[in-house]
Amino acid sequence: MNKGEPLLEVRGVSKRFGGLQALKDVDFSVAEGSIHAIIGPNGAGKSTFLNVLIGLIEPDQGSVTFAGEPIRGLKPYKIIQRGIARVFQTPQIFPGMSLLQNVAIAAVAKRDGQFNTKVLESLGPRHPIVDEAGDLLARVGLGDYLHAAAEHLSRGDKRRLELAVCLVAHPRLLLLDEPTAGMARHDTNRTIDLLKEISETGMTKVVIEHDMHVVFSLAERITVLAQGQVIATGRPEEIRGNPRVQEAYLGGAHAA
Amino acid sequence: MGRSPFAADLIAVGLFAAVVLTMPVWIVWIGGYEALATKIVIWAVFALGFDILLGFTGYLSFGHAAFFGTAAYTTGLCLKHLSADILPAFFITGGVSLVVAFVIGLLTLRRSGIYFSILTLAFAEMLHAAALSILQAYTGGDNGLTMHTKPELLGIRMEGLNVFYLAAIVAILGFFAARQIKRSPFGLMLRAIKENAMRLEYTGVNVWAYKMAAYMISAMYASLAGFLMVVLEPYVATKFLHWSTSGEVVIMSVIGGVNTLIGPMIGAAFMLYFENVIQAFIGEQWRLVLGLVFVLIVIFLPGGFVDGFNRIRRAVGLGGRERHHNVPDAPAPVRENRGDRAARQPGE
Amino acid sequence: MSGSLVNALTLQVITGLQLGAIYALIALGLTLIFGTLGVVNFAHGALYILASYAAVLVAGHTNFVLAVVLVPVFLFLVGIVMERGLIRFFYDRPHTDQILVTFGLAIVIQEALKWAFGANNIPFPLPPWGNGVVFLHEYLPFLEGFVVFPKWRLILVGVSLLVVVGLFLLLQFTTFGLTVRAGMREPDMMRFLGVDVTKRFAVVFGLGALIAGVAGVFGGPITQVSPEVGMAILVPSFLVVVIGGMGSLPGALVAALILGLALSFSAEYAAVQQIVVYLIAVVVLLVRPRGLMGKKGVFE
Amino acid sequence: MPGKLIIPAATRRRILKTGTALGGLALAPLGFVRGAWAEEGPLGTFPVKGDTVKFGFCVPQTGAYADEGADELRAYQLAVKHLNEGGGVLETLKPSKLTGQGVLGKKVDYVTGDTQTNPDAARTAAQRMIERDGVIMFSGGSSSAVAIAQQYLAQEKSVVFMCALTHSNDTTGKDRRRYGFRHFFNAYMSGVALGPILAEDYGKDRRAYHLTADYTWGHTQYDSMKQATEKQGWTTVNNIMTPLGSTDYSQFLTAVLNSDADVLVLNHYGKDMVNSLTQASQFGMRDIDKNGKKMQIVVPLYSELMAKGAGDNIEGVLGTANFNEKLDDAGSQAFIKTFTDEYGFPPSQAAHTAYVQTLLYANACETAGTFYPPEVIKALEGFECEGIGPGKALYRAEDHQNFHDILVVKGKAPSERKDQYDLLEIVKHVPRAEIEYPADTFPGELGPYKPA
Repeated sequence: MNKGEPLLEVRGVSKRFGGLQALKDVDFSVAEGSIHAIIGPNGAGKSTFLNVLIGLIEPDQGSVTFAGEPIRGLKPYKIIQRGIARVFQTPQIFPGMSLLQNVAIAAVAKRDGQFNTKVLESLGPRHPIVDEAGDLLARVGLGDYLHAAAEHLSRGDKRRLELAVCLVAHPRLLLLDEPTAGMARHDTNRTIDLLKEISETGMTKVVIEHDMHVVFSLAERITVLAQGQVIATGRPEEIRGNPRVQEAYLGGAHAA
Repeated sequence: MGRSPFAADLIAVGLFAAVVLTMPVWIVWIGGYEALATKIVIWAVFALGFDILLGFTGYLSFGHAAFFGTAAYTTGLCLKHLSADILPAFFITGGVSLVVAFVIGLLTLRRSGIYFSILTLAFAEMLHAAALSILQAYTGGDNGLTMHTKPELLGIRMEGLNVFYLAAIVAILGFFAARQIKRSPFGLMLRAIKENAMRLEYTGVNVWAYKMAAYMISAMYASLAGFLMVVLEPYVATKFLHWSTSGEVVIMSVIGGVNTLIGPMIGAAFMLYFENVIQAFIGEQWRLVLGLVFVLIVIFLPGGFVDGFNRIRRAVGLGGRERHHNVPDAPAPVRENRGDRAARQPGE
Repeated sequence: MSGSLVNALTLQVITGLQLGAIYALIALGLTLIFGTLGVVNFAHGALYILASYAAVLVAGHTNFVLAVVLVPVFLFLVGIVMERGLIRFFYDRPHTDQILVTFGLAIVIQEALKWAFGANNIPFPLPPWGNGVVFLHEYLPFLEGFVVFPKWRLILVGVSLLVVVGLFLLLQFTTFGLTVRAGMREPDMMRFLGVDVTKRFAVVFGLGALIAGVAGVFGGPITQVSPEVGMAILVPSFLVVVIGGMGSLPGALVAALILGLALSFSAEYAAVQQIVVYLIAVVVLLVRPRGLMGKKGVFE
Repeated sequence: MPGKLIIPAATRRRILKTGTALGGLALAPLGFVRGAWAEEGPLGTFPVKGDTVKFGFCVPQTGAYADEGADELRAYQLAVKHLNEGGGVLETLKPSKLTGQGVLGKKVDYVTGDTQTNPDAARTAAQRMIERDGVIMFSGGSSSAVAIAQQYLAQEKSVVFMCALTHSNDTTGKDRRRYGFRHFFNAYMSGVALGPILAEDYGKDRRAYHLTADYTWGHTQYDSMKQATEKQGWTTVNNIMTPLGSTDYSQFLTAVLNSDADVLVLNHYGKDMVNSLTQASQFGMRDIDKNGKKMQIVVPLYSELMAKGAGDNIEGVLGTANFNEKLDDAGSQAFIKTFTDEYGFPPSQAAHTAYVQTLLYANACETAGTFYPPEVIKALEGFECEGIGPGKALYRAEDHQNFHDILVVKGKAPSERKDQYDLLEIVKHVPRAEIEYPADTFPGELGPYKPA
């Protein structure tokens, strides 16, 4: 099933917050070019896991390797600069700026790296970066509002904008934290199509998702987390029949 | 990303230059005088630099007097002990200011919001207290740094209109530079800090480096203003380091209109004009009136004078951008909540 | 030698306590208003001095006890008027706007007081029962010889304690207090639950002003009564609030105590005293990003 | 000025025009000879155009010293009235060339400005007066920092500045300026005047603890008091430099109580003085005994307006003053009477010095026969007169400090006061001779009469 070598390799990651064992000895690997979903009941440690990947949280133990190089302990922006992008659960955009500016920021970050001092360059309307941003926004279906302020967008459109912000950097690995949460079915399907479309480019994706419809229409592999531990990893059909997974969800339901 | 930036820019900067350069002429028509014109231009430089920090990145410094004052003292000491020529003073002041800005920035930019504000205030107040007490052998303490020097630039005496034009050139170049920063990729990043620093960090950007850069640039504007102040008048008051000086530049920025570049400069002109010309008409209670004016502006013109101007333009059908707030000081989620709160509150 | 050292230490601790007491009183009101309403009230110092002027007037015409009763009530009303008339329009505005509008208001109050009463101090004589000194050596057996302290300042410490205890009881054991505390922890949730916070907002603001009123009555004879005292006292009080952590009542108390003791113990090195105060602020904020007991995400 | 040759300006101009070619070179060494100026060319705001001449009165209208500023302004307005219409001290000043019909035939007008007790704001305000309003002289101030900043500006702009309230030795010491003149006394004189009285009243075996405002005025006041009291046999136990503008002095007062000192000297002025004095008396320092003697508090420089703020706490506290509304010499009386008639209450020492300074300047213009600043300055330098206060007053040429009798005063008990202005009683007239000191005690440079 693997399309190639693992792009992301996580070994034995643990993280404890006070008395709570958020992650315990998590192993995880994603093959280049695949779509990998992480599912699990609430409080399973899915978001914490993504936060570990991008350096927002430093794990107590374990290693994180991206494209063959260790990235654990690096500053978030350095990790991102190596080719990872993340879509957050609540859309993180630049609310007071236009859609074009939103995407242009990420394009500049891709072009110039973590810091630039290009004060003599003007980002005018015909600037290549602006053009690129415009094209991408059109592709995600926001081509009509290029100059609108991002804060006026609907929640679904904000998420699409955030996706555009991530995509413009052409990341090798895209992390998506519930990309369709709170969306209407129609919007969800559009997002699934969009994600599939990007997959054509061979971009690797890790998706956290509650919506099983989304999970099973997208994912090539699924990892199930419960109480900070990996309880199963495999192809969708394998997971579907796994009794431990059922138990975890039902147990979670009992606990709740 | 305007329509035809280059032409628009030429017009804007040209217009600005024309207004500034002719100030000694027109300020007399409205009851002003030359030294006031120079002071307005100097404070405009200060306020302009302040907008690069507050307006672009949203970081509210309550301690910019630290740079204004340190530069003034450094310049004063150079003029007094080294040479009456302002060039050595210029370079030494620049160097000292860079070091001071770097050190203070290093320590204060680790925090944001009010904690950043208070840290900057604390550093400025420490310098102020030091100038008044342990350093008074050098600073002259409360009496201020006095000197007999008549500053000159390459043999030209720096007084009267000479200082004005020097300050005016600095202001025009400063304005041009600030506009260029605003539309450059670099400036885009600065403004993104204010909008959502977290998103910026997770877009692969070294946010801290940009904050530091903005802080240093802003501090250099403040230092330039402090330098010019002493060139104008070879005297340094401890007031230059006092928190009220920091407060004044905040007030100027807000009543003018934050993040508009031109607004804070208008604010500076208004404040100084009020303090020195209108004051004489009102007499003893002028500060009461200023306080009232100030409160009214904050209540009814949240975007300052520039906002007022835009509202008038909209009213007569010329367009103009709508602005809700002076400073979007919180990240988006918080602001959304605040907006919701307003919507839910009855009777508003 | 050791005896005089004990004497000196005791006096310095007591001095630190009473220096902190007045900052604590003002900081309590500030941080209460901030914690509940999210408003930074830079006019708090002005409320303090307004109370002092009111107290001089009342005490001068009647007696001090009446001032103790009337002035806080007056300030409570002033607070409510201020909240209803001005502050409530600023809940949805950025903190900078709140700071600036209250700062402007502080200038207006200060200048209006100057207009009415002149720029100079007006004398605020102590009531006869508050005058004089307490012979500490009669109460504290470990002191040697002759150690005195002004009675009024000890009264001030007592009043601060009473206010703190009273506020604690109010917040801890009344339904009003329950809502306020919940509001301080999760303002958005309270609104979401449909609790009518608006009315309570005005009361909380009034309460903050009332505490400033108490401070003004008892602090006035010490800090003196002149218009610009409000501004002079605001900066250290605000520093106390920030060091303690914005919106944290116990934090403000601890910070006030630390600041008072720092001032007291650095008195002999007065040249660096101001530097020490701000250095404490810097160190605290660098070590503890949100002050001693601040909450995450508040005002950042 | 008596005994010196005065050539009317017009004549002088004619004489010198003939030799302009040589003038510049030849006259440079003669710079200090009166009347030897090459030309009364434009200098500063000179020449005065039109038939009015403007004075600038720059006083604190906002901030802590606004009340003193207001009193100064009243005195300035009275001075202008007297210059234009006669009356007041014009009738007692000797020698005087004042006519009571303006100055040099021009009606006197004035503009006002706000120093905000802030040197920077004061300079900006003064510049407005000079550049826009063309004042020929400006005066005012209520702090040494402001006065010194203004003096330097005066020198830069070649416009005479007549200091009002400034007590620091620096004003006519290390920061003396050719274009600045001070009538008010200084910290050194306070110390010299107070020393003997303190020894007389409190004994020669006293131990003094000083609290000193941490700025140059405080420092000079402390030095002067220390010197003067130690000369009388006192011991200086300690001195704490307190931050300027403190609101609470308890931490310092605790240290005083903890020491073996039996006198507390408060080298504070204005609000600092009110605060520290009030708080010291709350600490019981006026009621306790130390070393078997009653503890005493000394305030070297009194201000009546501030004394009012200190209420009953000034009772029995010794200090010095430049002027008091109970002085009975003809000059003081003329001023007190006209001031009280005009405003309904007696003047403060700030008002007195402001008034006198305006008159002395105007008289110097009349004496010089011109508004040309170097000539006016020369007319003031070494000018001695009587009738502006007790005894004879001399403007010393070397440092522009005026020397005259000063007063040692004592706070009155509330029961002895006749009205709310009756706060201080005069303990002693200290004659000028006792407080004079050599001009080089505080070295400084006056600077040139004309900018190079």
